[in-house]
Amino acid sequence: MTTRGKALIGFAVVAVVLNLVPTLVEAFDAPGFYVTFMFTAFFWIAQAVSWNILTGYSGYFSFGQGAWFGIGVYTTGILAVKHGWPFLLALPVAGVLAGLSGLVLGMVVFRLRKLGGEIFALTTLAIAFVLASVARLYSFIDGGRGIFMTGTPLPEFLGDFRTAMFRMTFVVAFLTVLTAYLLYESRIGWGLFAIRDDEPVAHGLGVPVFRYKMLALGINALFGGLMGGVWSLQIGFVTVDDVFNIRVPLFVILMSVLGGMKHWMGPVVGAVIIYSLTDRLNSAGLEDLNQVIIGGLLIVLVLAVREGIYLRLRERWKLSLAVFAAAMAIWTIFDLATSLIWDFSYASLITVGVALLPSRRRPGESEPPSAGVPQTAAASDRSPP
Amino acid sequence: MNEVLNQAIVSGLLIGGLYAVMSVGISLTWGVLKIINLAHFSFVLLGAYVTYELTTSFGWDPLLALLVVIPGGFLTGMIMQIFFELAKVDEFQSLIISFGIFIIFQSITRTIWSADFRRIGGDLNRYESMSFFIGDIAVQVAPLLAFCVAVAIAVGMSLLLGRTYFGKAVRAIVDDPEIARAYGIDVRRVAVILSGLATAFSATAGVFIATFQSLTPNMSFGWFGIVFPVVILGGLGSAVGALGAGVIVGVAAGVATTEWGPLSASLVTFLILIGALLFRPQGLFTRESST
Amino acid sequence: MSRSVRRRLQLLAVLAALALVATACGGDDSSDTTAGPSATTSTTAGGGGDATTTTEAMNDEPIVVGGSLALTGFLAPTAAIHKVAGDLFVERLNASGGLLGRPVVWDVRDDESVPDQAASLYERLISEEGVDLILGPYGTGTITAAMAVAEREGFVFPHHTASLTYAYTYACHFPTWPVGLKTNISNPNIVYDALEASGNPPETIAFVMNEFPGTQLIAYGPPGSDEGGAISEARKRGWDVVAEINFPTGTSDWAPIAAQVAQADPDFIYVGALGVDGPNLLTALDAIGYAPRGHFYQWPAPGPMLGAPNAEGAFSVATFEPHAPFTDDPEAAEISQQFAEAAAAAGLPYTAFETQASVSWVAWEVLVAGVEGAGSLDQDAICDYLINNPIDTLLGTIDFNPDEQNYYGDLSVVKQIQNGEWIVVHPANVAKPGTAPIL
Amino acid sequence: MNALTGTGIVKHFGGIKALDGVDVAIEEGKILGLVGPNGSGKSTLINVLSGFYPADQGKVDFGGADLLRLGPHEIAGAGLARTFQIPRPFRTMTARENVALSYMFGQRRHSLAAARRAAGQWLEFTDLEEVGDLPIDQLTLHQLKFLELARALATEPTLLLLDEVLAGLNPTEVEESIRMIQRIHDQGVTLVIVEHLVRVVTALSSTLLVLDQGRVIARGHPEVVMKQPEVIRAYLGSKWEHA
Repeated sequence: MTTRGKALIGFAVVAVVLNLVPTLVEAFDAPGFYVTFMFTAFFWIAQAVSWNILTGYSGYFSFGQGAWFGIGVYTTGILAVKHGWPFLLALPVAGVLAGLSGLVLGMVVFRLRKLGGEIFALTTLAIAFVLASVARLYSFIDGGRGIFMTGTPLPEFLGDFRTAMFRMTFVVAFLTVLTAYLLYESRIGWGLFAIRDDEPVAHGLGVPVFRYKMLALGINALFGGLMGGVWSLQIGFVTVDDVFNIRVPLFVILMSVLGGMKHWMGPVVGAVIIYSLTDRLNSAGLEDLNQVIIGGLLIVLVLAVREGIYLRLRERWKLSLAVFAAAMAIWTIFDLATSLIWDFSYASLITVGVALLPSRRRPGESEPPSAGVPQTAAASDRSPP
Repeated sequence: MNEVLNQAIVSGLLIGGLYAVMSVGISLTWGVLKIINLAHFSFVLLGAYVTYELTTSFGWDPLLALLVVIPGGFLTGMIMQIFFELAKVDEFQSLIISFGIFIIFQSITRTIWSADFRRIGGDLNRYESMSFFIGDIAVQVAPLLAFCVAVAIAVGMSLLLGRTYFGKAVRAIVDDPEIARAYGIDVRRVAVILSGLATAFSATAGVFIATFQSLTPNMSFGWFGIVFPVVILGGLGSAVGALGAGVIVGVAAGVATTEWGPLSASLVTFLILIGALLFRPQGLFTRESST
Repeated sequence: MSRSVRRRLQLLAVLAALALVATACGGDDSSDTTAGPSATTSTTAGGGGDATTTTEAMNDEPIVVGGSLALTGFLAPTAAIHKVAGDLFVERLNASGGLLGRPVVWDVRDDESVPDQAASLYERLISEEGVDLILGPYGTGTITAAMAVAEREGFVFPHHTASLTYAYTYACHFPTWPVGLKTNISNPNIVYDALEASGNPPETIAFVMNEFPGTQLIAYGPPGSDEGGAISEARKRGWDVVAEINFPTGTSDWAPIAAQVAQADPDFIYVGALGVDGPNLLTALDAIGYAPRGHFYQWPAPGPMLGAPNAEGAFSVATFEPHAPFTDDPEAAEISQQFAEAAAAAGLPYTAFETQASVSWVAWEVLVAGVEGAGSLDQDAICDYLINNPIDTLLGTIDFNPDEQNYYGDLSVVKQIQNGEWIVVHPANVAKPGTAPIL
Repeated sequence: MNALTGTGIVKHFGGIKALDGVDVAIEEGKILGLVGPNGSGKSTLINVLSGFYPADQGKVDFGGADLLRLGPHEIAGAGLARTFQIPRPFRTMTARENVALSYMFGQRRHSLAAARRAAGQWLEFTDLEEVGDLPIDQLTLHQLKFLELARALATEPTLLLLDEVLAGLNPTEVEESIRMIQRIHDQGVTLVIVEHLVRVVTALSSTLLVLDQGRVIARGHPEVVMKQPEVIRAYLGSKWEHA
């Protein structure tokens, strides 16, 4: 069986298992927050992974995630609340509109003769500010009044609010990660990697760079907007200041860089680690220390694991899995913490420790290229000859 | 209406000077050292809070705070750059690391001074709303002083970069740090000094902000929307550019506020920015480099 | 050791170990760069425990009140006041025997001023951490998000600072900012009455409004309705509206706005101000040599207002000021005194027990009254009790009216800066003795 | 029969005319040598033909299409490939992956799976089998130059432009590289070689094109051309050193 075939079975298994969670939580009368915790993680996964399809794959650094997210939030807000559309009808429009906006941006910037990476990054940053100003100015969008999303009716088959959020965020996150994986294992993905490494050379070797960059940007914006559309419900009361700020773009960057931008799984790992860490710090009620710890960890981890945590863990996947399982078992069996999320978070943190162990990689000792690029990406922190 | 517009243009011009001082540090380290140092936002903030503290606790004149803030900033900037050099960070890592530093400083500021608003008011602060009149137009002193500082920085940096060995070294590093190193330039030392200067500039901006604005740790997030347009419009690494861009942003926002209302100010600023990015990506005030 | 303290220590220990690993062997080429953060983590590990209100003196299992505040983020300046007020309330409550004979712990978390974070946080407090009661966060957005959770979970939701009265329909939400359902009509009229009472009401008025949902509601009424608000109410009184300026939240450059205001030169400036909008505008006005003849600020940060140029004579709305007649009640006087001390200890620059702190206080009083009235922690019983019984509070008796979405009329009063101090000047029955609105 | 016919190619850089009306014809199945002093426009011509620089004027007929109207990827699709003087491999990929990538795109589309299978044959052809799965930065300059060749060949070109393949190599490596070029030519690929080593170019090419200051100053049989006075003047007049 091909690698891709195995992976797709893996995806299916993960999908089925994850979707049991709301039912299990209900059956065992477990805290409903388990579901909320997971759908928030799905939110960040979709944002980070979709961002990474553009930035990690093609190398074009984007600050624009907040813009795509915001377009999604406001589209469902306007359509579902102000115009009374069924939410599930408004949702795809949110994604499509965000995607189209991405394409329009791409049409302009990717046509520029001299497009530096910085120029692209800063243009995407500016887009969010422009959108915020426009939303403030026009009352058919916001006009400073905000949009109340609480009480937006959802179709019954999705279950109660929590379950509905879980299902919707799951579908979007799943599609995002699946897309990221399929791209990673395809001509298009490889074309994007080539663009990231050396765009003119890639172009000369036959990679249709414009089309591919547009595709990456469009997919990024599409999923960012789609998840934004779902997320408007969790925000409850949508305002310009709460939507178009630097939180989303900043966090997706942190998550992806920390997890590793060169592999499709990197941002997934980064999102789970950063989200669960911030959530647990918050739960521990450390108040002001939260930010000091987050700031400190960012510095330490970026310096210590430059290629991203995922690739390090992958290099020593047996050890990592064993450590994770052992930690999880110890914490659960001895009931060291108050909930499964705590157990999970401790186990993840300890597993991250595995990634920090010094690398014993010797030259010429790398795995066969079973999944394409990763094992060489791990070597990229060495300077070129 | 004309009078209002004239006033808005003059005020915008002056506040543009302050924007330039706020931005020039980030522009220099980004353009020359390839470090996107978000911690500069903390240095502006710290400069402001230190000024607040010296004024309210010790009764100093707010501008005397410069005596503490400039050397303090210089030292901090040097230490920071030594850290970056030792850690060998690239551009994106610097973004994340400096964001980490930024939120740590936010926390520290909040712990020391609380999140509540602070303001140097009343008798302690004669600059708060001090101004003089040219005809009907009021010229505010605090922004005017900031403007003068911005001019001084622009002229000073031009001389420093254009006329001295240090300047040659900096330009060599901009072109190619490896080659600069090969020619015997002590890249690390130049970088450390430059980072010290940049940080001192940012902290100086804080002193002026403290003279006429209320302080709260979170205000630094609001500066992103001012500093980034200025840095980009001015061109990375250009002090003169930062001044010009600061003035453009200040005046454009003032004119937009007057003509179309305050809500349009940021729209106009960012449309100018996007236009500039598309048509003059190297910045409005730097010559197109031939290389 | 309580469970939450142990949780903190455990997390810090794991983090410290992680930092140690990173310091010891992380970083192929940067082993010497990580001392800072790890040092921070380890020094704080010892201090992590004293953040809770330890109540081991009482034997009973404490009642945990969960909630969040914007300890960081753009709402943090004002949320800091609510933190001090809440801490003080809980301290006094425990000192006087607690609730239902049990001690009370306030488990307050940081929502970072982010609504979706607040929603997820309340979900966690209720379902994972199993708090007994909840209290609303600070700020319209976070309150709205948290209220949705409270409604789904069936928790009684007292809250103090939500500004969009028209939008809250949950049967068990209890607003303690006493503004009334139609605050867009009632609130400006209370202010306008004060202006009339000065004997010198304005003929021209300018509106400078923050484009924040709450201030927009005051100015224009609910979106999509024709109720109107402060602006149309001013016109009804025959005042000439000479300027109407909306500015974005977080405006820092006030000079061009000031120039427009000065040119309009109104008798009265109605500023839909939040936080430091007021002092910033006053500074900019003074810089162009303009002193307003009369001016009002919706929700200003009181401290910075006092120090602003030409602030003398500025009006605002209030619920409580630490002077007679509010402090005629010895308990109120004592609370004001204790709050001022606690606020100073917390490093707040302005320590008066006034509007923000008092509405926070009332929210706690409502929660406690509900529990005591119900005699249990049963949410339905608490909700029923609060809806059906008048509640005695620091601000007087309030009676939640389910026909008005639990609002109970606008109890706002008008304060003014006189001789460098905030003083309630209107209506006459609560005005500081011997004072009146001056215009 | 010409593989490629270019007429009146003009390329400016600011005020400088890097190519000033160059006519070029490349005979199918032959090797065209491109020589000239430094700055004469050799590399610019390669860059224009391969689509790296847009030309200001001119027309280049390549299999019926006007190259100057095509983007670089379309040029690759038409069957023209090039190498770089300073190797520019994709640094996050192994040599094998570099080659697979070219094969996937190149002249014809291939799937990723097919490319993974096929990559080996060019590695083998260029003697890179052993280092095929190493990270790129463990390859020597010589190997990187061969990787340039392997990658260009994997696009399955009919015309291959080689930009200073030999620069920076030691004599043994130069010999090996020359043999490699001949082997490539033997497979029926039309070649354009830009080279400093006049001796090598003269030996390899069937036709020589001499550029000076953006103009063609001579063309024809190598032995004949190199004796023309303009050519000698161009070389001696500039301070260009014979290798």
